[in-house]
Amino acid sequence: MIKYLGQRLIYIVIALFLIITATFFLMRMAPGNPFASERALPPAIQESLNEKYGLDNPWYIQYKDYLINSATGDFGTSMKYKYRETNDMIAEGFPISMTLGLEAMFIAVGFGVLIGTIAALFHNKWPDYLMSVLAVIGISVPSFVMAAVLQYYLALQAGWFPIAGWNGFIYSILPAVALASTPMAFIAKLTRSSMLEETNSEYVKMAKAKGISRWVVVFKHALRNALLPVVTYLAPLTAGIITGSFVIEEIFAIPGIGKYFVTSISNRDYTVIMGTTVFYSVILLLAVLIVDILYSFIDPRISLKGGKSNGR
Amino acid sequence: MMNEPILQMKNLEIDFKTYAGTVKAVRKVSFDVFEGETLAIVGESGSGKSVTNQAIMKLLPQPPAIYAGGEILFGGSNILEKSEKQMERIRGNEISMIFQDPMTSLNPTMKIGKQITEVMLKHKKISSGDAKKRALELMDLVGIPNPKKRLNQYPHEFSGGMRQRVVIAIALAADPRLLIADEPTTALDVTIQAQILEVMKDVQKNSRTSIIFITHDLGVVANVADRVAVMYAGEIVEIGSVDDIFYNPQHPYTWGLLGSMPDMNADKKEELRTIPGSPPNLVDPPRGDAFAARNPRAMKIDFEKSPPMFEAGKDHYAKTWRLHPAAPKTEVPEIIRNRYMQYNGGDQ
Amino acid sequence: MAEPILTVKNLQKHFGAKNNPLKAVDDISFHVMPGETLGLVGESGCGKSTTGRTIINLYDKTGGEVEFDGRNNDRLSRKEQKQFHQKLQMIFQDPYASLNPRMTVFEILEEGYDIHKLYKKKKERRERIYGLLESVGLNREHANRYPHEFSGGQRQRIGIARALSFDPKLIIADEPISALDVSIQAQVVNMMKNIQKERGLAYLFIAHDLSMVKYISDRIAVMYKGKIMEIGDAADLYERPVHPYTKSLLSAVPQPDPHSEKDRRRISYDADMHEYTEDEELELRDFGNNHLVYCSKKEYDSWKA
Amino acid sequence: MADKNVSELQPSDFEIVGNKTSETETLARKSISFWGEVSRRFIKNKLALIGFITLAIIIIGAICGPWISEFTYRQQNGDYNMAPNGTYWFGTDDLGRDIFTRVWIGARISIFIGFAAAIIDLIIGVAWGAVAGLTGGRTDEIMMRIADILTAIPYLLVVIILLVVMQPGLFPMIIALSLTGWVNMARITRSEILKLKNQEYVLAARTLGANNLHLIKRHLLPNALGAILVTMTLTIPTAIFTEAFLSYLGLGVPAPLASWGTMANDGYPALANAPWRLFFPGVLICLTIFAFNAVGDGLRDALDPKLRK
Repeated sequence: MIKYLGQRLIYIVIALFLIITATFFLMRMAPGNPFASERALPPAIQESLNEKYGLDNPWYIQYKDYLINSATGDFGTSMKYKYRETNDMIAEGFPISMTLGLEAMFIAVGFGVLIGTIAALFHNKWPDYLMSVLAVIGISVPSFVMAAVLQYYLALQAGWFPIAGWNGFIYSILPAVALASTPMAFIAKLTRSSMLEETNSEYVKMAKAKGISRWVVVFKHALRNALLPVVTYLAPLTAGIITGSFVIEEIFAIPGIGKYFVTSISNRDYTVIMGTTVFYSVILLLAVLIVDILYSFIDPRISLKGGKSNGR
Repeated sequence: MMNEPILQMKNLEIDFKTYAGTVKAVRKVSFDVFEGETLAIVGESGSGKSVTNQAIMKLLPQPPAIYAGGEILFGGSNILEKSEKQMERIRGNEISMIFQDPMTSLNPTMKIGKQITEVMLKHKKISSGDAKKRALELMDLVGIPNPKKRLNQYPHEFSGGMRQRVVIAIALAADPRLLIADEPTTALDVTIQAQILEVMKDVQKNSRTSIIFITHDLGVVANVADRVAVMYAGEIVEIGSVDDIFYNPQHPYTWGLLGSMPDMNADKKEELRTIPGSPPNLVDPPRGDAFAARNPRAMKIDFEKSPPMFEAGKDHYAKTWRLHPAAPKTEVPEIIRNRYMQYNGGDQ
Repeated sequence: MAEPILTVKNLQKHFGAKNNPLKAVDDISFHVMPGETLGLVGESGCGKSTTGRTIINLYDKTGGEVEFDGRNNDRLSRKEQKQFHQKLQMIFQDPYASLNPRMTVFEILEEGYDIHKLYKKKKERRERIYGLLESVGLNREHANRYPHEFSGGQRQRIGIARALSFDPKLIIADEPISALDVSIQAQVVNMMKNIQKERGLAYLFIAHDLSMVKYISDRIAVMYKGKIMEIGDAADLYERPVHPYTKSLLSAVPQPDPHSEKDRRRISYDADMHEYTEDEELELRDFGNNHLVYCSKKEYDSWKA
Repeated sequence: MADKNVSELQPSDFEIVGNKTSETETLARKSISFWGEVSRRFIKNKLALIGFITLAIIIIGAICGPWISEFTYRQQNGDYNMAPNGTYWFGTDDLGRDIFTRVWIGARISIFIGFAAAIIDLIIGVAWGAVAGLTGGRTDEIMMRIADILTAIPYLLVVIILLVVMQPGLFPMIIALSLTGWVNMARITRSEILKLKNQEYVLAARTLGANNLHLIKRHLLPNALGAILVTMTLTIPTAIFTEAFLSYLGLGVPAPLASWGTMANDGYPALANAPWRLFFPGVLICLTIFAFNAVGDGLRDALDPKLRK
């Protein structure tokens, strides 16, 4: 177990290091000066700002400070809102983004697996075609177009849901659905093809030959093995949901990290950009680790001593 | 032993809807299975031997399979008319099945013990404690060392031979009256195959279970079978006791099969008898005798009308015009006859 | 006595980590005479296929030497390399995977000539390929068809035709018939024997079906866990097996004869029964008319008596 | 010959005529080339066909759309936020520009970006995967570890940072999209090459003396082409989607150039009163992604040997 985890942790550290370095040097290459956005500041203020952000020492010193700060989780103060600490912003926005994200993931995985299983069980009958059409729509309509459609019809015209804002569960439904539509469709397709493969496998034929009823065969035998590829997809799913949240939080004016991240981009607020980027990366890399561990519990063939199963 | 048959198949017909047309995979197949006997069904790929027997368990997915005719009488009623619910009570309980590839017949993510007890808990009113005890007995019976430890292991921790023993244990869990073994030893090495054949014969001795043993290997047939049915192009072309089939075969295809299998004890290096050509396309099966096109001694009638089953001896039938009284007398090919005289002094 | 077409000395092929490698082929030596068929039998995992593939350089050998047609295949000049590829050929087990699905039979058979840039003229090449097809019982009309249009037996014959493109001296047949039905097997085996009679080529016939191997082989080697346990004349080895493993293997083969099957008793083999001690010298020892058995000096004396 | 019953058979019926083996040697199926078989099965797949037709329409639109409209995509002709009508088939935007023309110009840009990113993924990915798959051993190990680490990096974040830094434009967008996109193609190519490398017909060619180049040309690439093609058809919609997504974040191609993403982004604020400004680019994005996915899935099923009857 330890050897396998160790290997994964090394990957995460390397990846993180690469991201931090990449973001640092990209920022260095950024055109102009982060403070030059509105009007030319008098040299004295310019001087003190550079001083405060340490922009005047040689680049490798800045890089060293930056590395230490990121490692200790101190992402410095926002360049745009002088008094705001990046960490505070993240602390404020994260719970909101997390609820939205988890809700979307729950919808994507829950309904995705449900739709996929039903489509597989009624192969080539009307539920299968209906589910396939749903899946095609889900994959073809990007989250921000779905968001606009939902907002226009369900919120604006029908008035069932608030158009935007965030206070209470009702506000989270439309954004979560918009965020989950594409991943849900993908999971449905994945579950369907994986279920079809399992239900036609030899061991399911054997289970039927044992007189096990159809539904027990599906849920106790086939489904568990069919979910293995879905579990592997959870990591890229997390990434998709997080990046999707940038636009959805923007459209539904939800004060999550996504929104801060988007505004920091348009304001070229580098410290916030770097802070949120590293923060996101940590979340994603942890998600990958959790999925790996989860997978090894579900599939006994993967023994954690280096991933190879030692059949006799 | 020849008392009331526990299973009677009458003129079973099965078609398959494929994009190239309807394949007539099983064409009016009839045979009986008696209690405690082993009936071997031998035939090459595409002969319909596996499809015929999966029909007994109604395991063929519809579509593409169509039960086009005939009936399968078991326990006094016709299996083809039974509902899925009724079949679930029969499968694994009164009739059970073993498949060819041990590597894929077990659920990779479920413990072995559970896969054995599952059958008992479904069919027998038995507590899980007793089921586990029974599972340990069964594992011992089929020769799996230290069953207690292995009960909680997963299929990937077993070798091919051991897995097939687990599959046999599962098939016997609810002590069925009929066991259908679909090429159970084809995927195994010869030494392991010998062990599995022994296990199956021992099991049959003390449990009176009848076995339908499907294979393409005539050596295995000679080892396990009491009676043998030879299948070709979706039909049974010859059926009889194992001695009838090996020492007094009457159908030209059976001669061909026996001739093309080299005999380890024969030292002469004469060329193997081969059957020229290849089996017919079953989308539009030939009108007459399916084997006629490949039979050097085919007769005119063979290409016009399909022969009925002729009696060639007590409980020994062959589907060939050769046995029609008006047909010219043709003897069993010389090399088959003297091969068996040579080392067991047959009465031919 | 004629020079062997193939000589294998202390061949080794290991897989996996250096510290505890899987010894697929563990120091085996044998030879094949021109025009002879040497059967190589053993159960799955005994290393017979690996042996075949290492000899023909599909796998790089870990140790030992292979001499084909008098030349050591490690030190081959470019020209000798070409000869090696032309005169030593291989046929494979799976009729469905040994032919490229995207090529017509004509393209499959002409590939050898493309590689070695032979028979450039169209007409000459077409004649050559039709000849190959006829030598395996197929006709010209099959030339522009695709592999998926043929039966298993026919595909195996196309594989053999490809191996015959350069009139090879030795063909390594890696389980060529185990994927076929019995009657089709007989067709392919008969054809292989006829080709051998006409062209005087040798076979290294690798298989696990002991009855068929006995029928086609002049001499047979029995392998177990990467080592040759026993090697000798086919009839001699089957009638008077010496090594306990060979006895166990032969006793397990079911014969198409119910009477002999009734009283055939299986002999089981357990490798520890030898109780070899560290210092015992294990090697292939001669039991008369070069019937060699892998055993210790002690066993040799006791079995010889 | 009427169907005689058993009793009235005459001896003449039993005269031996011998077998007719030549008949059995005929090949059941008519000769059809590999790609012939694939296209036949592709056309039978309704969804894939619909996808193919939609794609054709969109590409034709992208090519001739701007010609048949009398407006240019930049021309501001004073009619602001007009609903779709006789002259402006798709209506106008807040600067009075004709949406119909802009949408088809946008089509060119979006599809071009999609293809460009997919082709770059193809070149780097196939090369990286083929080298890793073919050489095996240490090099394969290292190359794949690098690929693993790259996949661990959140793909979109890197793209966003890159666009923030570089001046937004067509070229930086393509670079950004294909930066980590090739890893997926590399992984698929490698697994295909590994699978094919041990196929017996490749071993047979090696025993005939074929060198690596010959193997790649005659065996590995043609047979791996199917999987590569399918992956490519599925990379394009992802690239189009990502481009539209990035444009939505304001990182799209700069005005007056317009891709569907930038048009959708501009159209969004006016959703309440001028929904058509978002509707047309939005629908076209969806149709294009649908079309490529349908064609990609159709190709995969058509190429799948298992499904071959």
